[in-house]
Amino acid sequence: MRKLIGLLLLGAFAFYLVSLMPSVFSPQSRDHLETVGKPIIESAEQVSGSANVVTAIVVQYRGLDTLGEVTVLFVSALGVALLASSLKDRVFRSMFADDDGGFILQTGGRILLPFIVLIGVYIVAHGHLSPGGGFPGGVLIATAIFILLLTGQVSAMPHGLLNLLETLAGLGFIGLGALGFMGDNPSFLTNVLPKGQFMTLFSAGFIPFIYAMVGIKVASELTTVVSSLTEEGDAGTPKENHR
Amino acid sequence: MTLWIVLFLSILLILMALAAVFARSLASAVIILSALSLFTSLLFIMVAAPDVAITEAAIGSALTTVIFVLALYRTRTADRADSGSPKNSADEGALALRSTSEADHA
Amino acid sequence: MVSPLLFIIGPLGTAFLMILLNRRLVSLILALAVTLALGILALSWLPLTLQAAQPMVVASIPAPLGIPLSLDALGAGMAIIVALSALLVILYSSTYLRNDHAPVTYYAVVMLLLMASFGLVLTRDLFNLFVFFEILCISSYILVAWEQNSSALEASFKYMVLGSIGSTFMLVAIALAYRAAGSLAMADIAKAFSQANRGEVIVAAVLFLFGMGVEAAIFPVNTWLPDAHSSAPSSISALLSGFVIELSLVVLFRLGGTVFAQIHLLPVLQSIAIAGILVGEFSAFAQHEVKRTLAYSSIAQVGLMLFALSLGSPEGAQAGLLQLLMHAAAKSTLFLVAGYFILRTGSRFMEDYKGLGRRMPLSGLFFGLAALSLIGVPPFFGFFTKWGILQAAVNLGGTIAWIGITSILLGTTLEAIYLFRIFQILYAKGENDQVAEMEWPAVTAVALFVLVVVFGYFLLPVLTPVAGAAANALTNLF
Amino acid sequence: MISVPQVLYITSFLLILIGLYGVLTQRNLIRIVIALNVADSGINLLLVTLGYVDGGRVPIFTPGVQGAHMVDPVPQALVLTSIVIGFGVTALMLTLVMRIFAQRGTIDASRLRGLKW
Repeated sequence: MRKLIGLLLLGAFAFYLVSLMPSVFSPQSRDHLETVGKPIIESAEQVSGSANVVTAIVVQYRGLDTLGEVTVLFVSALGVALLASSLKDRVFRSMFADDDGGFILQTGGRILLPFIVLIGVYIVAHGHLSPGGGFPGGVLIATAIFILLLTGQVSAMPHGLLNLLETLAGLGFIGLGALGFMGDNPSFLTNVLPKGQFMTLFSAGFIPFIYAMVGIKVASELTTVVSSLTEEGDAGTPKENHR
Repeated sequence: MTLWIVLFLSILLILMALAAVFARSLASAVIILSALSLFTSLLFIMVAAPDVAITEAAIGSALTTVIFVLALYRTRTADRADSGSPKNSADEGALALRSTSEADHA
Repeated sequence: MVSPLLFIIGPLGTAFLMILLNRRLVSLILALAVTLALGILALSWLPLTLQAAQPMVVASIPAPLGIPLSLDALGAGMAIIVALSALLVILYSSTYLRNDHAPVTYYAVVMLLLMASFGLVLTRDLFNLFVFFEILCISSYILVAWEQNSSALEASFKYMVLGSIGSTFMLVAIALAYRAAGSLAMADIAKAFSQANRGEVIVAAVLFLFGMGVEAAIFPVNTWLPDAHSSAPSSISALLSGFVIELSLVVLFRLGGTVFAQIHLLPVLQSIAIAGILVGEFSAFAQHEVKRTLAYSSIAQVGLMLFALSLGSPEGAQAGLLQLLMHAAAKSTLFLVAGYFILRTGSRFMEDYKGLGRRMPLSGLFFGLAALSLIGVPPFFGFFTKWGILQAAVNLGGTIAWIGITSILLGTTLEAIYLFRIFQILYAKGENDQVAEMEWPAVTAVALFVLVVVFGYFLLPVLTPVAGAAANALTNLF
Repeated sequence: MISVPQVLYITSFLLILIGLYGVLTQRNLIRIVIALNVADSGINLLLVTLGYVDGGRVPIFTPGVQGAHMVDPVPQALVLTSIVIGFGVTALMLTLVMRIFAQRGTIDASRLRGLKW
């Protein structure tokens, strides 16, 4: 019976969208955009000073979306840490009961670790020049740390430190945004820092700093998420007092 | 030229989506899902969206797969713990596979 | 005047501080202080917004390029309801959740729920609305799964699946809107949709209706609500039933009135509302657990508000918003008191509360007053709001309006019966051993809610102009 | 001749359909989460192709590139947010699945009382 409802629902959904296909989704003509993207591209250099227009949009034009996105990650990290804190089965202890991933895996991981972190930091720092930015860079740094976790070299993460990094980075993001209130027309997230020379590393005002905050936050949050899912007992909550 | 690449990738994507949702074993479904997200980021490159491609590759295929594997491992090991009988690692794999397939048909 | 962006930065910064300091008492004090401050901020902005809406700009970039925000009478009014009821519920949960294992996380997630609620009401950008809506949903998922027993976990998972399907549909609707308007600002999309061909607007409207409808507990997509509200901690059920679902309903309705104005959704919404009232009341009638009864009654009340809003007339919308305020106070009282009934007797079933009204006199009284107002018994606030809705429906006339009136009256009688049944149990002869009354924070919180419910009539002269200004804010996007 | 955006629109709709069908009919909880991820990929593809201009260039200013032929950057910024939100929801759902399994010993929706629909 459920399969029937599923089919029925999706049939209607598909019929409607297919009937819209020709009129709505005709390919845009080649050389000009009618959307809001066109004025943004033209004003990107002057308003944000960032060569990567997508980064300019993510951090400045639609900065509130990114604030919301960082909050989404923050909430789901809190939720996962909370729910995972009572998963008592010693997952990783049993996984590595007899062998801890072997010598090759461990040394290979240790060699790879600095390079991946380097790439991650590079992507975060060059968010306003080349593709990538706080989110993929942060994820890369977190993946580098997972190598230690997944090869069993580290069993528990320093949750106090991760917790500190995560919240300080969040407060840093809000602080940088609040700088905007100091500018001539005060509003949140205005890019008041000097925009520097276009297309060079030290350009685009506060965008690199905000992306650095986002990178730190994403890296520490994802490490908390994965480590609270792999460590045993109430790993998600620092011991000294109740989270 | 790009049309042919996009056409090929799209057909591949749809087949993978079908495979991911209707795969026989759960483990292969998760692997196909991470491959699907990798090919989606390839498609993003073809559509001149490198930012999105990096993020999709980093979050979609690398990170989501880690969490899926953890979920798979936990639901499988807990299954064995319920059965309560101590197993040495030799036939652990066999039982694990069987219990996964059981979980599908139940 | 302090910038209304504080509605968004305030709770977020507090949540970060709480997790940083990681102390239970500090988090509680921070939570109370911030909700009170935001309530006062909303009150300070209210008189200004009554004359004209206060548009704001993020990152000093004008609307189509940047994200437009605007605080109007509806926004300020909802912000006051959200801030004050959150303040009282946090005060209540300070002792209700005494032996909880992660109190700091609890207060932090409630703060983020508040941030999302304020954001939903402020934003005038479709994708920004989606992001805040997603934060609201995820915080609700976590808070519903808070008790971590198997029924809470399953209820939360079911809620997440429905919510995710809803979000997927909303994103498709946003894609259609961006395609039609080339911009994400609601004003541009409204303009573009008014000229676009009807098929496109209908599909976008139905997708959005489904997406937001899950959270607004509209009839076909609210199967998650009874499980979620009955397995969540009572303070959370009070928040969810108090303002979270109403907020999504109001925001959804504002979109219906402005962005999707071209297609006449009103008759569709009215029939959905009537279905919601009937389904809610009949299923509440058949329940044995106190919180499931209250959850189904919330479905019916949301149906009632949707019916009032979808009458289309200004006095209908005004009566609906006043009903929203009354329901926030009355339903929160019922859930908060039910929380202590469960805490004291250890059972969720109404049969086990024999004589509890006599043994916990204050809670019994509060429960009674709130229930009477919910039914709409004359001296209480509920009577005037329900009467206003019936009045607006009569003035409108038409078959659907009359079907609505009969279903409201039928629903009210059913509501009276099942709430009276609870009274009978509460004041039945039987056990007389003394049961500890609610702790003082809970008593003050519930008492303040009951004040609104009992003396609502005297607040009417103040509330009607605000509700009137909020009602016309529903149909145009300042 | 069929153009790149139309191929991608069809693919994204099919992905969304497959994903939603999987969510509605699969019984294993992890498969429901997998199907949701498939639908998310479909949605992200749909949003990105909205901004595609045939033969458009990557929206990044490098020496010698003017803004004229650039692809529309706004949908790309939206998809960045949507991917992260999708991950947040998936992580939370999978943790719930682990907890449900730890307590009920089964991840088959039809056997879980609360999840019948």
